Amino acid sequence: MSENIDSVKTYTAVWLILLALTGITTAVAYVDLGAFSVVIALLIAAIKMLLVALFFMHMRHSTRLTQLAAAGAFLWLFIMMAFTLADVWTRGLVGTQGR
Amino acid sequence: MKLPLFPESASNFAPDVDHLLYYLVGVSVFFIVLIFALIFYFAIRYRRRSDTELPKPIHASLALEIAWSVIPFGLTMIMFAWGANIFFKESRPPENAMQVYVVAKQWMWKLQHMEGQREINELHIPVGRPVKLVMTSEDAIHSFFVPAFRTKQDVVPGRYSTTWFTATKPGKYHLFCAEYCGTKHSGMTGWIYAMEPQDYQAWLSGGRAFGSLAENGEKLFQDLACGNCHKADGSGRCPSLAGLFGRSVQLADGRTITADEAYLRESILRPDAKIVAGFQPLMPTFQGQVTEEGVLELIEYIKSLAPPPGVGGGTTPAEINVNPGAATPAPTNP
Amino acid sequence: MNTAAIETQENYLNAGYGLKSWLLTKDHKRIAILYLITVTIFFFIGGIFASLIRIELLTPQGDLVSSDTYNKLFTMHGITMIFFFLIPSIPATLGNFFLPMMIGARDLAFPRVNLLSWYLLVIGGLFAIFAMLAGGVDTGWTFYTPYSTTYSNTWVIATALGIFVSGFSSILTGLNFIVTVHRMRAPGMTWFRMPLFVWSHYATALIQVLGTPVIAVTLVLVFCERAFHIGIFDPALGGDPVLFQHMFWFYSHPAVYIMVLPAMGVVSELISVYSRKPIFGYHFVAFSSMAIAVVGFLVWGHHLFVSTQSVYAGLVFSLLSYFVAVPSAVKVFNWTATLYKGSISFATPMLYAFGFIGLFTIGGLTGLFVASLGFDVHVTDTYFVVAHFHYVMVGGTIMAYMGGLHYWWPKMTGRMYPEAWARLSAVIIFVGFNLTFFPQFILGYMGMPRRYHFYPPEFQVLHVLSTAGASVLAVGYLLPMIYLLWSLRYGEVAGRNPWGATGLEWTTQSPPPVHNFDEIPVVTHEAYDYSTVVGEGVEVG
Amino acid sequence: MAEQAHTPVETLALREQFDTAEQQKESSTFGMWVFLVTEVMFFGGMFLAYTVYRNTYPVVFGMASTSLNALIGALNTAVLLCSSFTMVMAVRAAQLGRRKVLIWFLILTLLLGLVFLGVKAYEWNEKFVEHHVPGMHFHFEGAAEQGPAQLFFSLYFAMTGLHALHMVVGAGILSWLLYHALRGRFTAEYMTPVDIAGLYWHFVDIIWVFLFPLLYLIDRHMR
Repeated sequence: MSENIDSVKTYTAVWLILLALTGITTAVAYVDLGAFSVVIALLIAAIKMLLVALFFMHMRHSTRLTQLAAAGAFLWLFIMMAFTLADVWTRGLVGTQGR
Repeated sequence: MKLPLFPESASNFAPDVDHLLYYLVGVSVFFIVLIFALIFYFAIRYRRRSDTELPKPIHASLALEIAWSVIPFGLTMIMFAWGANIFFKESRPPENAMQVYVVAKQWMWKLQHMEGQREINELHIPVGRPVKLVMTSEDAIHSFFVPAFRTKQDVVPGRYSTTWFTATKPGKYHLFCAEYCGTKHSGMTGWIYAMEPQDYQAWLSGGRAFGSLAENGEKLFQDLACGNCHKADGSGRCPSLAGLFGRSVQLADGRTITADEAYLRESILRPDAKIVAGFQPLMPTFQGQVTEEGVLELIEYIKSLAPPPGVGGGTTPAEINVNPGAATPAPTNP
Repeated sequence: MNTAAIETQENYLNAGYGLKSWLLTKDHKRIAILYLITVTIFFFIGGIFASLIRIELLTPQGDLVSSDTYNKLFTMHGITMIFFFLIPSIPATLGNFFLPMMIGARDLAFPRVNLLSWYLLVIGGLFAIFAMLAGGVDTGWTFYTPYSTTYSNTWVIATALGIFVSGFSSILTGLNFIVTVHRMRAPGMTWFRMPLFVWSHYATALIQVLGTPVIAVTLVLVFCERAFHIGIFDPALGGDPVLFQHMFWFYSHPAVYIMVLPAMGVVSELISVYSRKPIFGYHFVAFSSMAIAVVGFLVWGHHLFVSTQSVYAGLVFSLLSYFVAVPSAVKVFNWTATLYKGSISFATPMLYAFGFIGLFTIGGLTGLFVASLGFDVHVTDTYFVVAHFHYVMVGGTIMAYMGGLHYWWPKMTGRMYPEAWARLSAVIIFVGFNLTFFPQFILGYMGMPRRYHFYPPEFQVLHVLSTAGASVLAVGYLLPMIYLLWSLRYGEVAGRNPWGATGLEWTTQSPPPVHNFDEIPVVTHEAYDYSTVVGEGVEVG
Repeated sequence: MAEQAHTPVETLALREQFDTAEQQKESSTFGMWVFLVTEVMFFGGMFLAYTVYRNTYPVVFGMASTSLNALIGALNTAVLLCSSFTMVMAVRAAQLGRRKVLIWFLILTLLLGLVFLGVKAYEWNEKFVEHHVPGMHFHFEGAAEQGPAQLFFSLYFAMTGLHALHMVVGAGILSWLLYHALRGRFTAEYMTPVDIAGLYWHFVDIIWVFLFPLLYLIDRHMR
């Protein structure tokens, strides 16, 4: 499996980027971006997640199956959130309370 | 002993649901008979005659697979649309419906008429007139279920839920709690008395009157000294409540909401949830000081307050910042 | 093939006799037997609760037990049957035993994890039994808040812990199955040569892995709220009890498919073997399992139509619920078509398979009733729903479980069961089941709410019918207990392949050796190719 | 069973249900990933509750969130990311069969994990002092609306608590690895336990990467 071993340089670069992104997300939180604050925060978190998964968890080198499993987890999380919020966000829209 | 096998049909919804039942049963019986008959026929016709018998495999036919996927799917879409149609009807009470408040608690139903009649585990209603129930619970979740009317609605603590029906046949019908709520869940039952309109009028006038809901609410309003701040002319530290109900209200955080029962209830129990633009969050909470019934009386009183003189019905009073352009739908319940 | 002396052959049963050789075993077959014993115990515990419920409901007054006791009875009946019997039943016993054998593996991918998951079920079960003995729990198996968190005075925490722990048993079983199917197939065992039993267990495992963690975390939150009085779902603090219902049913609706998909897998095997034909539309049946597993996750809100869920969400959930009907219908039609021009045997397992198709058809079709918004408003939380899900779970899952147990009994034990007694009890179960649960459809439409201890007298006649059916059903479940145990000693010696079946599990001796196969088989045929085992020149038995 | 012919190194670690070391390694790694899928759904339930309540009570959630110390949160995030880095370096050392390097990076990872837990304990203690622990004595000065504020802190404790529990389990696994690494059990051919422990550790890190902005950074700019 030696072909899958990344260099120390790669790992260090990823590590430094991760630290930088932590700094950025903290700093950006103090800037008024309205509704975009959440979007930016989650976007940075997602980038960090991808960096950790792709490099530290070797997902770049793993099988399609493993990648599919990881994608499946997030698809299911999305399903759970989307359908529950579909209820929460449309309550009362017909103009009747509790409907 | 009498053996009834079908519930009485006594509301505007009952025939709708029954007709849907006939369709569902018809489709089901067709498929059940088909499957059972095929299994019986094949099993006997092709029974094993020798131990070394080896039938030829038969390969699937795409046309057949598509046919028996699509045709049943079409039949189920009718079920969906039909059921959805009834459900929409059940979700939209007519404007002219007579309103009754329901407070459920372990293990009784408390019902209050606008005119002030209070009932426990009994509800008298006139035939032929839509009745809208606005319900809440003081403890666990309950469910208001009248089989003869084919209606059911959960009654959830912390929010209002609504259901409605028009009784079509005078009589005495079961009221059940259908959501399990503890020890005496099966005892949380009652009766709905559907009466001819003239009988209902007689019952109303003959019954014990406690004063109308709005009158009781006014008394409560004075007892709690709400008027010290909520002055009718708008000179108090808090917004005037005159003509508030049904109007849109501009909030401090920029949202605009419609003042419905849920908003009024929330503002009494959790006053800081939604602050009216231009006012300070001064009001103390009345959680624990006012019962759910008291809240309903206060709401009725607020509803009865006419807009202040000089301001046309439903137009903008000075105290409350109304943004007519940004009328958004009612907020989600907490 | 030597069918005479099974005692002298080395097999998984005589590989060791001490208690330790069982309790520390890593052999999937022994673990399956441990599961079999465990779930049978839970089945009879749940059955006792069921009997008491039915006896109580003979009279409308509620005069046998108090209301508190009755509420505990139906709660503990539901919890025992669902979490400790139905969910582990087929996957953890028949699946554990035969899934590795069917794909030609020596064991599951993680045998120690497999043993761990049995221990988790036992520990979870002990928590639940402790709660029952200490005074019981009365929330209903659904644990709806705020009743379960604030108002119930019973052993909610111990029970929730029990379900939490046993949930990890289910997760680990599913994880093991997924990895095993992906990584442990024998040479030549391609995906489309796998028996449908394996397909349906694979689909089940996906649900176990994706759904079960959500009920686990939901119960953790209920636990926190009850133990520390912090608000998560508490309406007094602005919490949302309907959010609990979403999280609960996100798992608990797919859980229905954890119970019924393996049953469908069993029935696919039975129908094929006893009509000696490949399953008609193999690919459609295989994919329908996957479709049910996926679409089954999109419909949970149909349990919430009257819960103050929004009308629009209800609309979407109702529509999607009908999408599950299609793959279910595809299965039923394909099974029926398999019989056409087959060679149909009336062995006991086939009787159970017929029973399954019939009862599952009724259960599935009444599912269409309750998925319809306007109709569900009337029948939800009534006996109509009770009848519906018993048709699916008892009429479906338990019928298939009994069928599978008889079908594989010779392989598991090396002995045949007594055929006449077995057919008799299959018929008794079918009759008793229908008598018990069909009247409940009528009761439900008439408006009899579920979980009622006492009820208006006009419902009594139907309740009496139902109780009468339950007594017949009880006899039907007790009989196999007796004759299956009897057969362990006195049953006819079975031989490798008494049914002329094609699965790899039938190519090895009965009972199988410790590592299943003397050498790992190489698969060269499609599934259900009966020309390899039956007909001229092929030795049977 | 050992009947099959294997190279001596493989026989040491190859379990009887597998044919090759390759098959065993792939199975273990894939098994870990499937387990992480269940973990996503496990935390997902709480993320769902958080999303629904934050959507319902945006203002109070913003106020309650601001009372957390964002600087400590950010530093702790950095600590955890550093531990992820040392963990991946440990895995790399194992892949290359460098025992000493492996041991040192495992020790570093463990230490960083313990630092994270220590800081977390300090933060929780602060909450006790400030009466921000949900329950009888809960009081949040900022908002008169105590209910939803308490919801925020209930979720805060549930989420960070379960995350910390995962860290404790992770620390246990690291100690186990360390014990076996010291005994020289891992080689370049057999290092699957280090590999899958790494997957777990990184996953716990990822959960925190989402918890940090969602719990600490809401509406900072408003106050």
